[in-house]
Amino acid sequence: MTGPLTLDMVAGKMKEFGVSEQVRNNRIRITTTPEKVHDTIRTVQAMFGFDRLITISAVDNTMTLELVYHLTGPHRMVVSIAVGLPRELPAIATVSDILPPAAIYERQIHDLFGIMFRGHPGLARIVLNEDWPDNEYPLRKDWKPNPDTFYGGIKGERS
Amino acid sequence: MSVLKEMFENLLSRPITILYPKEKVPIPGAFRGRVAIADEKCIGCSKCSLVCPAQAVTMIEGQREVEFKGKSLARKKRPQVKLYKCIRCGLCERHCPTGAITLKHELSSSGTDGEVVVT
Amino acid sequence: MPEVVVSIGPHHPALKEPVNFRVIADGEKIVRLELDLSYNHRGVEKAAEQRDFIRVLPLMERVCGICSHSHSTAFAKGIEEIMQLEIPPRAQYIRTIIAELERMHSHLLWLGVAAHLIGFNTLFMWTWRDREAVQDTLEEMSGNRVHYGMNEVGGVRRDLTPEQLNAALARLPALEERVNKYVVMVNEEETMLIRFRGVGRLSKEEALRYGTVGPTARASGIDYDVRKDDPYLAYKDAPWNVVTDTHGDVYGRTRVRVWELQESLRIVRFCLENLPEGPIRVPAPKNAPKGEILSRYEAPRGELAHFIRTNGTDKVERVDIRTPTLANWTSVAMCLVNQNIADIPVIVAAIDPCLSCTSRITLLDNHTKKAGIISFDELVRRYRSRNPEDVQP
Amino acid sequence: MIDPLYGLLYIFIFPGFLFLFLYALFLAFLDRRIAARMQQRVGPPFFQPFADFIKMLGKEVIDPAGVDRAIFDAAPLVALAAVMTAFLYVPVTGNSPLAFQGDLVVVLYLLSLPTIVLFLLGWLSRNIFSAIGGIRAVTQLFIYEVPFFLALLTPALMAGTWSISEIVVWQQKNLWFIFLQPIGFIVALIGLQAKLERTPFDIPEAETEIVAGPWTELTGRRLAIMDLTIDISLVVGSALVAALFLGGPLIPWTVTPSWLGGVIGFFLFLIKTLAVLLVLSSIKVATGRIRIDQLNDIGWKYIASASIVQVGIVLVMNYLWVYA
Repeated sequence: MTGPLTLDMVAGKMKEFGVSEQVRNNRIRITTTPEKVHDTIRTVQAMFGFDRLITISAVDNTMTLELVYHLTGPHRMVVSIAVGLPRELPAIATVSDILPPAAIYERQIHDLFGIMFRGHPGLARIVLNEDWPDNEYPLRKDWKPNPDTFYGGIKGERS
Repeated sequence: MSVLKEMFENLLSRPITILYPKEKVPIPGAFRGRVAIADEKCIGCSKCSLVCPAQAVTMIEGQREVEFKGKSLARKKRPQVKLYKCIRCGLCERHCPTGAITLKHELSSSGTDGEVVVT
Repeated sequence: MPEVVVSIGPHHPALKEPVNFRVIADGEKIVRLELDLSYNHRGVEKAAEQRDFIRVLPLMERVCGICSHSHSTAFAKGIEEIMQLEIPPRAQYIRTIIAELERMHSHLLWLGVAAHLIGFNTLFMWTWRDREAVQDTLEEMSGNRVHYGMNEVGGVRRDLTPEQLNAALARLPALEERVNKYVVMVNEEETMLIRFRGVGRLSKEEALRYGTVGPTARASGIDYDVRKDDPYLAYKDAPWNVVTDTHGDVYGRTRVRVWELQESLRIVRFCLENLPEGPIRVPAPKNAPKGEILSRYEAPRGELAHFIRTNGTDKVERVDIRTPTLANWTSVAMCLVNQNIADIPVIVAAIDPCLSCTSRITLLDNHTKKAGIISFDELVRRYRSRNPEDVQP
Repeated sequence: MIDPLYGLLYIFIFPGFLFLFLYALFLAFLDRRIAARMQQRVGPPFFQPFADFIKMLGKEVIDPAGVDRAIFDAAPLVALAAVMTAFLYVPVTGNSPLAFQGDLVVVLYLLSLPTIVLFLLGWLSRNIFSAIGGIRAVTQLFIYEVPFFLALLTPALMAGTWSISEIVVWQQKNLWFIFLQPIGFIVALIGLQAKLERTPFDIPEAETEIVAGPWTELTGRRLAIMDLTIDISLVVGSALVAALFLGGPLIPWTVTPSWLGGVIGFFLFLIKTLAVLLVLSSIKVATGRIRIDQLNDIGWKYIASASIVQVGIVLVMNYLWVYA
């Protein structure tokens, strides 16, 4: 276990990628842009040893779709890298090439939010059933079940 | 081979199973069982129906005069619980201002009729 | 012998969870494996957005049966942090007691299941018998055996009476004796060693790379434990150690779990004996201010992460649940290749999968019969060559 | 020449098929009960195996698509017939009236038939679990059969006869073979456990891996008969081990009248088979399943060489002592 990271150490190095702020005593949040996510993660990995991806969270805040990558490392700090994506045709480069576990989380987000991850090895269905209709993303705020659409299962058995 | 020793000890001792219809385990003091409503205490505030996560509590017509904190007030509604929708979380009991709705220690038997209600 | 496809699950007497493995086997060796998970997406996260903080906690408990307290504590902890509530120490201790009892019953259950999977039914019966003692304690405290309903935003719902404390303390010595026996058994019993040793091995580097959490990671020598890294509840005060092992195989994971049972017992005993006086909850405001938090919690199966975003109302804007099982699936898929068919259940069970939460992946491919685990780049390349139409530009 | 009426009685009533059927079910019950008690469970009531048998006889028989029905029906019956026949040559009350020179070999081969039938069933089932189970059953057969045969043939080597009854008589005059050939006895027990496909050798029917192996597609009376076959194999196997190593039903001195000798012999038979059963049940409870490759390793490295060593020792003993 190395010594704790301070905000100053991180903020100085990460200036070119976006704004860093201390959220809690051991949480650092970096807001960046979709183009720079890949490089940001590569940089924090190389520079500060953030080697483990906790999760990728996706939020629909009605204006944009937001992705938050949470990473941790041997110093037990958590860095959250946040990006906003447009609601229309959201797409971002995958990070599964540098963080293998991201593949699952990205597929899940693809399923539920419809965010396209460029270069992902296989964005197949993961959480939703195969007969779920295309272009319906249930966790978006504006999604409402359509009574005429068939959402899978056995026809006529939905209550 | 610590397993062998214990195996033969067990062979000579009684099985640990509780033979249900003959023996019964006591119901623990904290048990949350069948929901019960004391009609004379209910002031019809509908808090229980608001906090119910399973939406098992609905408010129905039930005009009555009730005593509350020394005052007499006329309530309009009373709760009705769908017994087999209830998940025994106890939130109604926790949020009831008068202690009118409680979870009893008795077991509520299972059934196939989803419409059984407790009022 | 030609390759055969063995389809295991989702409806299969051998599997208790809705998961499907398509195992392509050459005799008894796994050549290729396709995992297909989660037939039950329940939309818990969407449902959580519709409910206020009082009603969402029972929902969170029902994300998973075994780790129900984990989910509700992780959620309540996050909300309390956003509301900047300091919950009273007594409530913290009671939450810790329930959490550690839950870890114990989960690990005992796992030990039994692992023994059953290698056909060692005696240990299965014994661990489940002793698990009853833990469950009885939980039942005495909360009234329920699984969905405890102990948490609310701002504290706990039920206090522990002195009688309950004494009853729980009275149960501990017998439990400690049994757990010590299991430690000996796991380390010495030949029939378990022969099936667990060297099976599904993950080196420390691989475990880090594939993002493993919980006992799976700790068995590979990674001392990640949220209870130590990011202390919450009463884990700052209680005397306990992070358990790690260097074996990295199923044997290591078993050892980590039985040792964690001992640590849990120590924590429970400490909390029961030093339970502070005072209130058990503070009044919580109806609405939470705008904010976001990543609430981490060490569930029995590993690190559980709730990402919570609030928007100033009495409902969450978004809660994103990352279950430990989801984090561990990548490593399972990786360490299954080149193992025996007979070892599939053991390897999969070694991460203690809990599919009531999770996912569906089709990840793995190994056409060549070379030894070892293929790299991820190799995997990507193979996938592309097999399914050119699936590749995104 | 035996009296035909006595022969019929012997074959059909006692100690033939009827007794065998009841005793097999009783041993199955006892096996389950002992295992349950060792695990601190209650266990089944004594009529449970019988009730299971009756129940399964009445259940619907389902034919998997594309299965040759005739063979699928006949195979369990062949296995049952084989093990029931094998029992006739094992001494129960006294020496078997059907004994002949070489019946030991016949019994051993008849005992192997259920495994072959299981393989056939697995192969016929057109089910991947059954097929893998069948292949495992045969692989296992090749591993345990050699040491098992060697272990059971060493008493014959020492006694200088191929008849079970004469081996028993030889033990009556000399010493039980468990004392003369302890290694052979242990190997025989392990081989018997493997032959009956009980833990740790339940690899062909590993529940958590391949459902029930060859048994997966068996339903109704096929399953009942196959179950009965395994139960009867347990009786035949433990009786065989009792006869070859524990002195069988004979006692070293003669009793008059002769029917009393038969009764004593019968009780000795019961006690000895129950003792063998207790050992087998303990092995079942104390161990977990091993993998087929590990069985291959252990089987050929240790069990087979142990039995060969036993044969060598017997040859030396024969040379120095028995036929000296």
